[in-house]
Amino acid sequence: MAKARGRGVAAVNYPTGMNLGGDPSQALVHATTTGNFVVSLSSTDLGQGLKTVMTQICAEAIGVPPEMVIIDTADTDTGPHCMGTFASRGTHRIGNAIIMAAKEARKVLMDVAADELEVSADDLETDGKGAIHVKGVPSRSIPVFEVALAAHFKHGKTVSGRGIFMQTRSFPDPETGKMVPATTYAHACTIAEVEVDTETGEVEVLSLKSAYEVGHALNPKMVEQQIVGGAWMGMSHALYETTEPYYPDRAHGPLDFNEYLMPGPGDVPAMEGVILERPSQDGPFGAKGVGEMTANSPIPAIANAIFDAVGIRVDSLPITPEKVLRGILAQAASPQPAE
Amino acid sequence: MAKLPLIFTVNGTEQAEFVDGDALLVDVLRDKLGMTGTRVGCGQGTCGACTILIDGAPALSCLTLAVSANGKDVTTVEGLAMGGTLHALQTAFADGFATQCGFCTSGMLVAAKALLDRNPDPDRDAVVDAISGNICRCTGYEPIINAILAAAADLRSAKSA
Amino acid sequence: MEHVRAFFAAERGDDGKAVGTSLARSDALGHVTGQTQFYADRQFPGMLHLKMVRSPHDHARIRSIDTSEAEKLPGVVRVITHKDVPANVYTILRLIQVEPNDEPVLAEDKVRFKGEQIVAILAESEAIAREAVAKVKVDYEVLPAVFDVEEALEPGAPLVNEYHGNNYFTYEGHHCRRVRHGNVEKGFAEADHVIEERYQSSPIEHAPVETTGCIVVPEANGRLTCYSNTQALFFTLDNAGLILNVPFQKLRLIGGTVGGGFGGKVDVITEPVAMLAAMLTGRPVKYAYSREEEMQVSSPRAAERIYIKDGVMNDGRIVARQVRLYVDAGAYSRHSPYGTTKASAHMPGPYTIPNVSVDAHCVYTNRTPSSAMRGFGVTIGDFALEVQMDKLARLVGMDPIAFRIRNAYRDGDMKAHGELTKGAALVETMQAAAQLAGWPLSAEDTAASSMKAGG
Amino acid sequence: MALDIVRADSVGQAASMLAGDDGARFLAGGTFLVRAMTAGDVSIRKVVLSDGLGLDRIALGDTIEIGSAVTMAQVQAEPGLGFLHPVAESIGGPAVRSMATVGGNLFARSPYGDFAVALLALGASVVSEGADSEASQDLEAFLSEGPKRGRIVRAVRFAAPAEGAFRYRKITRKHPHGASVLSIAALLPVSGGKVSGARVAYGAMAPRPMRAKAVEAALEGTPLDAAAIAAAAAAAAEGTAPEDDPQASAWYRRAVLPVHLGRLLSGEES
Repeated sequence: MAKARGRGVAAVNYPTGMNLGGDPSQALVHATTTGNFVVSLSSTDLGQGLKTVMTQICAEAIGVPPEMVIIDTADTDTGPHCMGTFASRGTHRIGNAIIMAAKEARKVLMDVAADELEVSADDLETDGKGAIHVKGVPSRSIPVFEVALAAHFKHGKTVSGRGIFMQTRSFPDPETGKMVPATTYAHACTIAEVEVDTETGEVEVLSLKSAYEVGHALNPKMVEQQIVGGAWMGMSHALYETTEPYYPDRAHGPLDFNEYLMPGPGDVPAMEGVILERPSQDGPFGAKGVGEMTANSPIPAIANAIFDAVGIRVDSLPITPEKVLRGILAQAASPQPAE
Repeated sequence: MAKLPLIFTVNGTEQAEFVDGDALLVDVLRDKLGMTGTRVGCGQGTCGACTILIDGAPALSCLTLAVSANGKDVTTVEGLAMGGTLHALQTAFADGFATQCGFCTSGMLVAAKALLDRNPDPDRDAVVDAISGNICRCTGYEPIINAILAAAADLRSAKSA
Repeated sequence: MEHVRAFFAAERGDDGKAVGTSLARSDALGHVTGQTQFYADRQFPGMLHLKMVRSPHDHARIRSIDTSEAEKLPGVVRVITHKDVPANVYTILRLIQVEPNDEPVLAEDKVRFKGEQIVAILAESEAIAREAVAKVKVDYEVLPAVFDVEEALEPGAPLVNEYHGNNYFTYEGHHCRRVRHGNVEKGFAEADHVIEERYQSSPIEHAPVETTGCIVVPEANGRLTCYSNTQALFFTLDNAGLILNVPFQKLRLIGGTVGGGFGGKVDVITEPVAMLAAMLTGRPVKYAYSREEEMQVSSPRAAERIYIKDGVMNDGRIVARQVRLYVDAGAYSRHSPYGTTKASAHMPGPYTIPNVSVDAHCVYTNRTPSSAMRGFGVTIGDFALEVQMDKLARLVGMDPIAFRIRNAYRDGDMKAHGELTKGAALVETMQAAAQLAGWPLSAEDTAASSMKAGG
Repeated sequence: MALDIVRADSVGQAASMLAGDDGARFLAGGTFLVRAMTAGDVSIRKVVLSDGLGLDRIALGDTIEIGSAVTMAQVQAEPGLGFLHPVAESIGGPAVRSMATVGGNLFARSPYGDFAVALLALGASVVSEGADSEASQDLEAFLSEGPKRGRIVRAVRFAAPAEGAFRYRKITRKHPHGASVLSIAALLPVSGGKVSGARVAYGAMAPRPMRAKAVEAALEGTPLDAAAIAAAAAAAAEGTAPEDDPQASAWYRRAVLPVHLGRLLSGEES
């Protein structure tokens, strides 16, 4: 059996947000008298874990544990406006809106706590565990729960805040294309190793080794989820997927998961990755949007690895065994010097 | 057309319903019994989201006529946790970040349970085969494979303890 | 997955309590117990099922529609055609002034792709609705169709979409989105090598395991509650209000828990029809794509054709890059005009090139309209760019990573779209990946940084 | 509208229920029939259930008989059918395998029907029963003539192959299981160092499973050496009529068939 191995590299960046369409999202935060913080949104979790990371962002910004944050999202009657979950904007846009709202709520919280403890609010800090205490004097402390109760029943104050993140819309110049398409960029580099069956054109992806620069991994395991799932999707795009296998001919469009080809659990390559963080100046705690990018670098890396293995360029997706085999046969018929 | 009787056991509890001849088992579970944990992803038998156990064997509830389940013992994802304690698979999926959107999760768990009930010490290939009829679009499968292997190890050590 | 903390340490705080930790997913226990509630897990008594009569043709004039046999079928509650839709012609991105309206909710006198929705059937069960669909008679005059983006732009090509008057989206008077930076012709003239290559993709389906759909419930107070798996609640609400010509106050969208999106659920297809159906019948209505519909009727990622012409020096500097890019929008705009602009902005990739010209065309053909997908406007461009980079590196005899580091953008570099680079980290991701994979780099490339010019 | 569900007391009775009713179907595993219903095949009005008719039995011996309602999972669980385990496993994931039946597989079109490919190589005959008669038909004839209304497949029957004489491989895009790019099954009994009674069958190389008679001829009476394998590979595509589909084009199937046949014959690991 004739097998040839090759290695290929690709490096990409990815824009966060849709500045070209205007990009606002809002968040409202309020404390209940149970001392929990409700974050009202109209944002959607597609499975990437938006609800979890928004919990973390709110908890961090107010200074309470995540268990004290309740995400109430995706009801247009109660949640303020969100453009939607796309364009790798969720963490960045909605996260920023939550931080703004949380800061406003935190200010009221600290003011009430200051009244209760009879100190200046400037002298207080949150412990991240559900209490507020005088800086350097942990014993002079009050639970957030009691502050929330006092705010409502004693001080007549709402511990609440309003937040919005709006990126001014960029209109491209019609002549030059001058524009500001995104706020920040994430980065990725993938090195793919493949084995090509030179008699059948079948490609096995042996490994995907990647580095991802994500600004700040707010939840590292969820970033890893995006990375592993995205790399699989990239491999799938590279070698398998199409709704029109004979494009531009419309014939034989797949109708089910047997016909719509994607790698199965037996095709998963060895995946290794490392995370780099260069904080985004405008991101929530430095975060960038990475969910979409993770699928991109594996595709050309695999294409380049195939060339490295057998000297065949397949410049159309998906790179099917047929395309590889046709390339190998054409090369054998009229040997060309390598590029 | 008269409705047909369906008497079967679901997660250890006997159920009796009258169903139409063309009623699918998945629709009876979801619409009549309110067990919506069994998902419908394709209605074609190609995604595995509706996987349940019938008499211990994995089956596609979207391709099973409800009347065919008469007298059978059905297990759904709701039947995995026993007396409020999560099954080791459920714990491993949650702890191992093996779920993203969660839509395939029920079918994956049930398919995995079918494997572990039969083979408590599966190798990676056996796990891969066990979920080979189940589509996941989010995770890239790797975390799911690892979670099943971890659950198998947990179950073995719990048994030997 | 390891964090490489050596890079950019000076810019980081690394001091979060709740962020930077792998908090358990708040939805994980719901997922593993089956308790997570997706839109379709809600039940409403008396719910009707909606099935669609779809075009079997890629391009055809509709001479007549006869729904009488379908209406006679017991269990069929209502048949809906375009005449029932208050403002039938729309386009999703009119909300951000991307116009004209170019897509009928239900086809009027023409169908422009195979699978286009024409008549909605509402019935007591899915089976009855399916049977009724088969009984609707549509008389078609089949028209010539066009499927290739460049053929579609040739004179005499069949006109796909009359609302545009030609087979492309018009960008402020131009037939494509343009980016102009420096002078590419001058760059090519100075280059040691000039090569032009062609790249092509075909449409790709999002394939979420949960298909697109919604349930609409008429409330006692006259409002409609729509349980949907849309990725963008207000996109849906606003467009539906305009299509139905009802005050926005009448509509409520509830969602937020979605069985995979990947961009496919940003479209607004099922909700307006289901809302109209609920209004007309006074009953809850479910409209969910079958898997077949999800595969062939829902918007895919657009096929793209990309020509890249590069001028490169023997020392590895790319001095000019000209990109001609064609996005196959299919029959209607949906999000493609936006994605095409995003594609143009992404060129020439994360590299600093003094002379760049981009023409990005949004082209209409007689296929399923394409729309947003993970990496919208970027993924296929990255494929073309990064394969091109590999070819260029080999052309000038350089290591592919060294070649990229030579050209990688650095902080302060001017991008083709007129923005100064900030926060660059391409060089560092390459260094980290090379280390991970045991790919040898020169001392110079190992020392390169995104934060200083010139490698 | 609603579907009529009926049970029969005997296969003969079931056959007579089907014979006179265009809207009636015999339900085996459901992987084709129930899917067709859900996809909108409104011609299906009545379903005759197959359970309780004794069609789910396996009889081992010099002649092997597998009931038509035997599932792939049952085949896998039967140690006496070890040579068919790779075939049964290749049909799909475990849930499909615990539903899909041997009988149902005989009716599958390209790119499905890999179990029938194996049976074709094994020289199986199809035992069917009508309202009042039982008949046995060569599988090859059954496949080419198509199913007959009013007859129910009871079982498939074939001579147990000699140890190691049966080989099978299925080429898929997706792993571990997917629809066939192509599948090959071969019965290669060796007698006195030479192949005697070779039978080779393909899946997805024609609309229905087919015999590769030119390959059989090339192998017959020769030792299974490099020359014979080369001759077989050269004759591999003869008589094939593959189709374009989402798995692969007809061109690709023809192009790689000799390679995969050669690997199967030379015993390479798949």
